[in-house]
Amino acid sequence: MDKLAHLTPMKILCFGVAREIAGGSHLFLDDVAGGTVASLRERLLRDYPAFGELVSFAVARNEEYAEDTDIVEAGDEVVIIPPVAGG
Amino acid sequence: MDKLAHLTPMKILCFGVAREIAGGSHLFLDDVAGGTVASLRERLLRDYPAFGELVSFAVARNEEYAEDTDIVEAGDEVVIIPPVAGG
Amino acid sequence: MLSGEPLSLDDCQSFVAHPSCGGLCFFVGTIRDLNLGETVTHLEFEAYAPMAVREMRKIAVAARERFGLHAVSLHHRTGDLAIGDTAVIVAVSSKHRKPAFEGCEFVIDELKKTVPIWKREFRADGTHWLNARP
Amino acid sequence: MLSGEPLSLDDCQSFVAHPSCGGLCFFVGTIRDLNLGETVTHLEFEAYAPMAVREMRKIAVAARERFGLHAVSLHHRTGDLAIGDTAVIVAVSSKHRKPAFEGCEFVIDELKKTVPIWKREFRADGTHWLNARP
Repeated sequence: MDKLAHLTPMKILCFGVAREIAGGSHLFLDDVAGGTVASLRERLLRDYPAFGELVSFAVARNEEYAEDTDIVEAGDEVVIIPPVAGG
Repeated sequence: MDKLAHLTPMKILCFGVAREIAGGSHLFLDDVAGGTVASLRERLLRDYPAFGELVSFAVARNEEYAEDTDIVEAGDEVVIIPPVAGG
Repeated sequence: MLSGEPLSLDDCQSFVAHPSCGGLCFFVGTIRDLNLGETVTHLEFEAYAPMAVREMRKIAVAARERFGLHAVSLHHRTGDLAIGDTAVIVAVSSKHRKPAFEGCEFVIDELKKTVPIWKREFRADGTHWLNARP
Repeated sequence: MLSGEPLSLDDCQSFVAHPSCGGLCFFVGTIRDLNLGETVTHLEFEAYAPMAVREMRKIAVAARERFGLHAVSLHHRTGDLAIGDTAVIVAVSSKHRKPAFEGCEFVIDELKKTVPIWKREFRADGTHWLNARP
């Protein structure tokens, strides 16, 4: 685990209602790399309580749905996936 | 019941394999008007035994499927309906 | 509808589409190159036209009522068809998708049971009226 | 496939049709004028494009394997859509009709569960991201 990556804020992409909550197409969270997806979700809910008002949201890591136990690595593409509504 | 109609041979339309069995687009059966569809079926099997080799066949009377107990009237449009195969 | 001319999926879509409908389901039945392991060269559809149209209309009405559909379109070809040609198009529209699927499947299932249309297959070993003999 | 341009049913048919297939099933999802009793003026679809395409491909592969389909085509619009516009087209082809219906319904059901596409409804009372809030 790279100490510097750990400290660098991580860019998290936001779509749909997440973009509205974040106030733009992405947000930054620090202290995220090296931790679990579950802890990222907690950080997000603490810094942006409006995410708690959604029905649910998932997290994608490198274009795949992530499990809560997955580790977020520096350099990952991390995306907040609010409830989908295609079709 | 019109005695004359009873004696006039009835024209019965034939489609698909029935046309092949009849050797044309129709056949004539006499002594049919005034009787039931069941008796028409019996007559048909007696005069054209090849109909007995089919999986089944229905009879239509005036563009509707007929029941065995229906009475065939003179002037009805009667059609032999071999197993259908649309689609 | 029975038609001696090629069937158009776009025409069927235009007929059933409506602003209140969110789901359209289509079934397209085409001529396969193989049936029961035998190579088919082409097919001929024969219909008892007036009764076929009546039976098709009955099925469309029954499907609309049973599944609460907005519209149903049912087009069947007659005459000579080649491999890959479209024999039948069913199109249905509905507010939601579940009844659209169910209604569309109901229509094609019923058509194959009751509509007086017959299919003659031309193969290397001769011609056969489908479903006729055991 | 994701597209900012209108979707074509004919293109989808051409893609899935094959001489060995007797049954093609299509689902077309269109924009309804009413949702939950509210009048909708238009909609906007936003997608996380690279992941949406991956998820769509996964669904198509899963449907082919699970239902023994010949081919699956899955096209979804992005951008602004008006009432009546086509949002999604699913097309599948199969030897027989039953798996075609089942496979087509499976694809649209799965799309609505997993593909990262979001729908924003514009109504008289403002805009709403669908499914987002209780």
